[in-house]
Amino acid sequence: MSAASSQEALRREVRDWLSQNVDAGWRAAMTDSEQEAFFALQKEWFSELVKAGYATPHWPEGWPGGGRSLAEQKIIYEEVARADAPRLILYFVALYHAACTLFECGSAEQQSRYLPAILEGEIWCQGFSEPNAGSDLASLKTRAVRQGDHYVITGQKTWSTMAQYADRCLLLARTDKGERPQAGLTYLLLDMRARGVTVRPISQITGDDEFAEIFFDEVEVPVEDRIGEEGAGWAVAQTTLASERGLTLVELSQRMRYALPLIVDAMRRSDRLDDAAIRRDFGRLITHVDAACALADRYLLKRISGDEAPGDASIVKLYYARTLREFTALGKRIAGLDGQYHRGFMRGATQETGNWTVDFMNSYNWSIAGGSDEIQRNIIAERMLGMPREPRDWTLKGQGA
Amino acid sequence: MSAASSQEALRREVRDWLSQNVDAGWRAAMTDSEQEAFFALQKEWFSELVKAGYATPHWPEGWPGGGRSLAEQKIIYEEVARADAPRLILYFVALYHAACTLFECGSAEQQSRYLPAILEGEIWCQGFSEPNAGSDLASLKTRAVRQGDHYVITGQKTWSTMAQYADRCLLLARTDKGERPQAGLTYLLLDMRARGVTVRPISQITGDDEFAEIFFDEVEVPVEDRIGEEGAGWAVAQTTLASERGLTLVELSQRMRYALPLIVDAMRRSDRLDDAAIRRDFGRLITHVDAACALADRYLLKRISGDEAPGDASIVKLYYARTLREFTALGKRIAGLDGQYHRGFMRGATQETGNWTVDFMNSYNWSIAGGSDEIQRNIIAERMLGMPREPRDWTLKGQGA
Amino acid sequence: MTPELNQLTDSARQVVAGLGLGLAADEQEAYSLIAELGWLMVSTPEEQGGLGMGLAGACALHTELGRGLATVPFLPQLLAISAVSSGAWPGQEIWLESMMSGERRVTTSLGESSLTVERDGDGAMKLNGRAVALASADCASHVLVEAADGVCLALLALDQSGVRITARPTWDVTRRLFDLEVSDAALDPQLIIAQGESASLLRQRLAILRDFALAADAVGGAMALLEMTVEYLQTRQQFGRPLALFQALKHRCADLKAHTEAAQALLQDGLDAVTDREGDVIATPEAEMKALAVKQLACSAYAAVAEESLQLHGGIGMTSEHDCHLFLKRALLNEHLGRRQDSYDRGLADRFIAGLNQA
Amino acid sequence: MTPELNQLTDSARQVVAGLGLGLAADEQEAYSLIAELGWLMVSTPEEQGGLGMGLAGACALHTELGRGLATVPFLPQLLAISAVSSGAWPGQEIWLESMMSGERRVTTSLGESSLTVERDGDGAMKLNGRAVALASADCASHVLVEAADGVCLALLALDQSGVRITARPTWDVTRRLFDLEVSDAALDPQLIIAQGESASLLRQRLAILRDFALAADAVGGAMALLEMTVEYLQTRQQFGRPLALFQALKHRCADLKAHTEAAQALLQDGLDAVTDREGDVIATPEAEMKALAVKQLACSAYAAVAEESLQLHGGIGMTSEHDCHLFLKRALLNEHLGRRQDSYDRGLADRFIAGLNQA
Repeated sequence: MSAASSQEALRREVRDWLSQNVDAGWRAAMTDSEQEAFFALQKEWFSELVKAGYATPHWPEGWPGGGRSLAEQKIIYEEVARADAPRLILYFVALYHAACTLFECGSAEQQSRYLPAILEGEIWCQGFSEPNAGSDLASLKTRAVRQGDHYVITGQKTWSTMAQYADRCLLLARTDKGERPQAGLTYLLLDMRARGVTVRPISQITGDDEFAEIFFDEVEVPVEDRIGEEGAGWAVAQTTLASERGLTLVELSQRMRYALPLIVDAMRRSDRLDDAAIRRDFGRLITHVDAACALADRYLLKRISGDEAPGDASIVKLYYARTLREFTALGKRIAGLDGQYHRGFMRGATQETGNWTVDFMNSYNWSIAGGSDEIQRNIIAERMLGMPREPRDWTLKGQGA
Repeated sequence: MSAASSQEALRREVRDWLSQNVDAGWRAAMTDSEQEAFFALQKEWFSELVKAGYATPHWPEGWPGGGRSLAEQKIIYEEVARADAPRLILYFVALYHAACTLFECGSAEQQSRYLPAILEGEIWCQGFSEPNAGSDLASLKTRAVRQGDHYVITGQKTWSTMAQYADRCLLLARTDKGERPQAGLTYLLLDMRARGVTVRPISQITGDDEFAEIFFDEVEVPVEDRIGEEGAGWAVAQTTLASERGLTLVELSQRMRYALPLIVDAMRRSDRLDDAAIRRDFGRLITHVDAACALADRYLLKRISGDEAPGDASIVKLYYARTLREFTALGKRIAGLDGQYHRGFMRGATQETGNWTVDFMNSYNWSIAGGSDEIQRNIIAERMLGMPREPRDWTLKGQGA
Repeated sequence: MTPELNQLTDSARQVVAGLGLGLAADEQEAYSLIAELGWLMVSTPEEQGGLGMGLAGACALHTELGRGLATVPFLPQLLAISAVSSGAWPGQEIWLESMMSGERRVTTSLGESSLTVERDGDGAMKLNGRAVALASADCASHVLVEAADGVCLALLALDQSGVRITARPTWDVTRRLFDLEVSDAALDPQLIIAQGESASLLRQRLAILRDFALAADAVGGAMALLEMTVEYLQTRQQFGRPLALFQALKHRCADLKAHTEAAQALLQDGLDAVTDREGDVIATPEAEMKALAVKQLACSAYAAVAEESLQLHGGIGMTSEHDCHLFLKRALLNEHLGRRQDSYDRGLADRFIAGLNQA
Repeated sequence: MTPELNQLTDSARQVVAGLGLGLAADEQEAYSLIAELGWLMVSTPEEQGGLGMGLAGACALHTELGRGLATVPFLPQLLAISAVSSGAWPGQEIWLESMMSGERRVTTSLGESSLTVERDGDGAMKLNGRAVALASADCASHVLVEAADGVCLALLALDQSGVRITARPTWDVTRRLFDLEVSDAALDPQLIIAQGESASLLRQRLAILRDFALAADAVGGAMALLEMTVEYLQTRQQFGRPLALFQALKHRCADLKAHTEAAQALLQDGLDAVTDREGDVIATPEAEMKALAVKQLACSAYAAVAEESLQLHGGIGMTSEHDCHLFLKRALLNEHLGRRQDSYDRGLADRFIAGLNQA
């Protein structure tokens, strides 16, 4: 069977499976839902995907569900988007960040200790960001001090997705105040139930609490839970961050495309289906969504063929973030006063739910987190266009480095 | 008579006079016209305004037509805009830049030598800008070397409005390479017919040649034609640049308001009078034009009351430039393919002529010349918002200063 | 601005900041306070016992209330007072006095209403339909109703049969809005303020007052938020420098400043254009156009500042711990109060083109 | 891209740059050159004697022609060849061969036409009306006419009685456009390419080809101009530093880069969506929508790059001495070729909504 026809077969297989297994009522069930219901849905959908072998297509050959090519992974994500299946946000860090870091940088023993538990539903969170560090990872301050066969951790992390539910944490901590700030970071796997760990959910402006702060007060981590060498944490963290390889934005831009009818619904509901001005803006949005999909696809194809260039990923993210803003802003505008009334958010949903004010505010997550739009613009200007970088040592008199 | 009622009387008087003296056919006559016709119209309209006493309302008491308050000047400009009279672009530098510099910094002898000639129609140009100086006046390179009772000028100026027709030039030249770059500049009045002066019109992208380059090859200027002390040119130049005191943008934003029906004409001509999308954009433009007028008015009122703050002028210019761009871009969009066909430009006209592609391109003059939009944004951020200035000594290794 | 207006602005700013009219304030106490301060009298002519500061006074106060994210439902009462004080109707004097003192509270729709009036067989007037965006209606005894067909303006008791209010919580927690549903409620002939032509003129004047007040709120909010954001950028360090030193951010702040200043200038300029010598709102087509422009520009400036501020604050702005989102949510709601958002632009163009055709 | 396409792109870039197809080039010589190079055969299927590189080949060439501001009127002839090669009509073989060799030149409208066909008493077909934006019509012997009512597509001799062309110089001096006026011109039955349903499908396919080709021209122009602008900013010093070091300018260039890359990605992605296995354009509603999106995005990206580049070049960009304005004028014209500018956005929305209603 040729690659093309085996891919077509996979697409049909996944599509069939999804059509039988996605509960179309999940959006209604997740609206204004309790945490428990959200938890239950995530767990159930996760275990179904694992059973079907669609949760870990990116894992290596030999692991359950693994060994799929990037092209096949793309097909699975496209079909998941097309079927409007729930997003597995509770397990994302475990399935991608934790697993890929273990595959690429973990020892065989670490892999066999942690990966099977992930398949059984262990929840992970990421401990990279810190207050006041913003997009500047090299300035992290949480400390890990070696004492015998343990590191002792003290400090604070923030913006950790779902940390309040997590069993384990991917932690980046400073073991050394070396000359280059990146050089002194070490990468550890931390048990969230260890003594000295406190989690405080961050209250978001939408009323959601998808993120949390984590406080570490002399938390002990065994040395065998270190990934890579002491001081090599920066490089390991790059592996973590690169782990989803562009698939997320393929999925999300496809989801955005399938969500376009939400705008038409809003037009109908506000009696403006024939408003020429709205139609023109909607047409422009369709084009931008189409282009966001094309950029995400092209990026993944480049990764598949090994042609990725510096800045490519920044273009995809910047364009997606901008288009998502335009999408949600248009919905908000059409909805008018009705869109301003408070409605409960939909847990674990996609970026477009038709709860327009929430969707609009949430769109800022994409232009702020994971390297803000401003950082992406710097990268594009400097690495793609070759414009000069501002010297790092430019500071105002009497201020900082 | 109260100030208010005497101002009302002035307004009526000017309005009556304009209604009898503005030839409504001037726009048609100036379209695709020869230089000579343009020259003739400018001369004739200038002498009529001088005769009526409306050309020099900003001159001091005692000079013909002078002694008007800023509030009265504003009325005259508003009425000129309302009557859609031709703009006196050939005489602008003489009436404002030259005259005000002479009034504020010239000697009594210089005043009596040059001012009466201005009223008789002598044409002046400005010699400030240089190639590669951009918005950075302090980096001027044209040199003036003192030899006995003369300065000898060598160098090049550019972007000099109407220099090819000018009798005299307001010249800023470097007499000293002092430590602070501003310190070594000297201000001279130069006879454009002197030996060694060459003028080359700059061919603009609209086909117009409103600007010219001036080359000086050992041109002699008598020392008595120096304004202020040697090395004091920077301060004198500030006087020149401040001479129109915000009146130009009061006039131009009013003219923009009176030009709004041009957009409606374009809608009608392209059969889109009822296009809801165009109407919405037109409504937004009306608002912005209205705001540009309000900003220009407020700025002049602040000058009248002495309340001008740093950055106020930048806001007016930035907003006007942006609104003019929006105006001309909308016209261009509505005109469609018809707007893309070549049509001859209208000489000495306002910024809005309905020749949309030309109007659109010309709008860039306002965002580039006289301190670009970028410079205005720096000024607003630093002087109004108090954000820090980038240190002047920030350069890349091996480059500059 | 006149010295009186400057003084009003200064004292309002102190009150809003110092005595805490913001989120923390108790709405009832705040209401009593502004009543004591005489703010409810600000626009009423002196000969009717008011301060006679007209629309300009109302806008000065709304600017400061917007700046401080005040929760006090000032505008609905002010609109009702303006209605009650106009023309001559039976209950005018008593109602005006008790409303200006804050004793009687009347709410008013800040959105579009679809109320209609019919006369039944006995000649009694019956009201039917819906109105939206009545602020703090649960604290009012009456609502000012405008029949959409222009037949009349009247006060309607909220406890009357056939009248129902429903709370409609918004994302903007600084306002408490209600829907009004009316089914066959009888209008009290004693409480009819205007009918026919004079009702229609009064409606126009109230719409102008509403649009200017919302614009003033927006200008105040935009100014306060931009200051807050610039201050944040000055403080916050990244890559070893204050964010305020990054030129891309400086230029965006400069654009926001220009937008905000334009809105403020247009608002100030508009005050003259829509008022008579006494500072009272006039109902002309030009005044209506000015109000459309002022509201549109101010609310778009506020939204632009709020949206950019969210981005410029980064992660911290996405948390409820920071005030950024309170401004954002108020800015978004302001865009949707009054007429439908797009109809401001559209209405201006329509009126401009109609004006040309008449000329 | 396939290796063949890459090779085509590389060689085209060399030809355009090296042999000077730009403004300086003589249009006739350039035309002979591209004919010699076989570019006129690029999209024609191999079994008809062409290169069989389909729409992708045409877009690769147009990208390079756009990049080099080429003056050669390639697109009108390519559209006519595409028309001539489709279906089966009497003169097909002879016309196709002589047009692909460049011997016979046929122009085509790049704008909207209002031509109508009527049969007179003898059954002869008479053409009337207007068409616009015929490039270099003075060098062609025939024009491809499409009746707006969908009745037929045909070749019309330009020297025939009742046919008149008028030069319409545009600001974009890299194109020479003409209007066509036709009054009671008889259609030669031997030169009718398609009628009825097949004419209507062919029109759709030609519109898709036209939109993609204009988009490719725009993408090429935008890329070249952005490179030129960045280079200018690298060179030009102000306040002692290269302009390219100012963050506000860097960020604007980054946004333009994103816009341009998006247009290029959508164009590439669209090629698959609008072609069959042989690379030929198909006439489906989805293909038409894709063409609308591709044209709209690419032309808006080009215009955005051109407008910002003018600003970023400062005064020098305002003079005819610099090439900046040539890109700008071509970008502006591209926006207005094809359908009416706004109707791209509008058309997409209309089709999307109609599609939903059918589903």
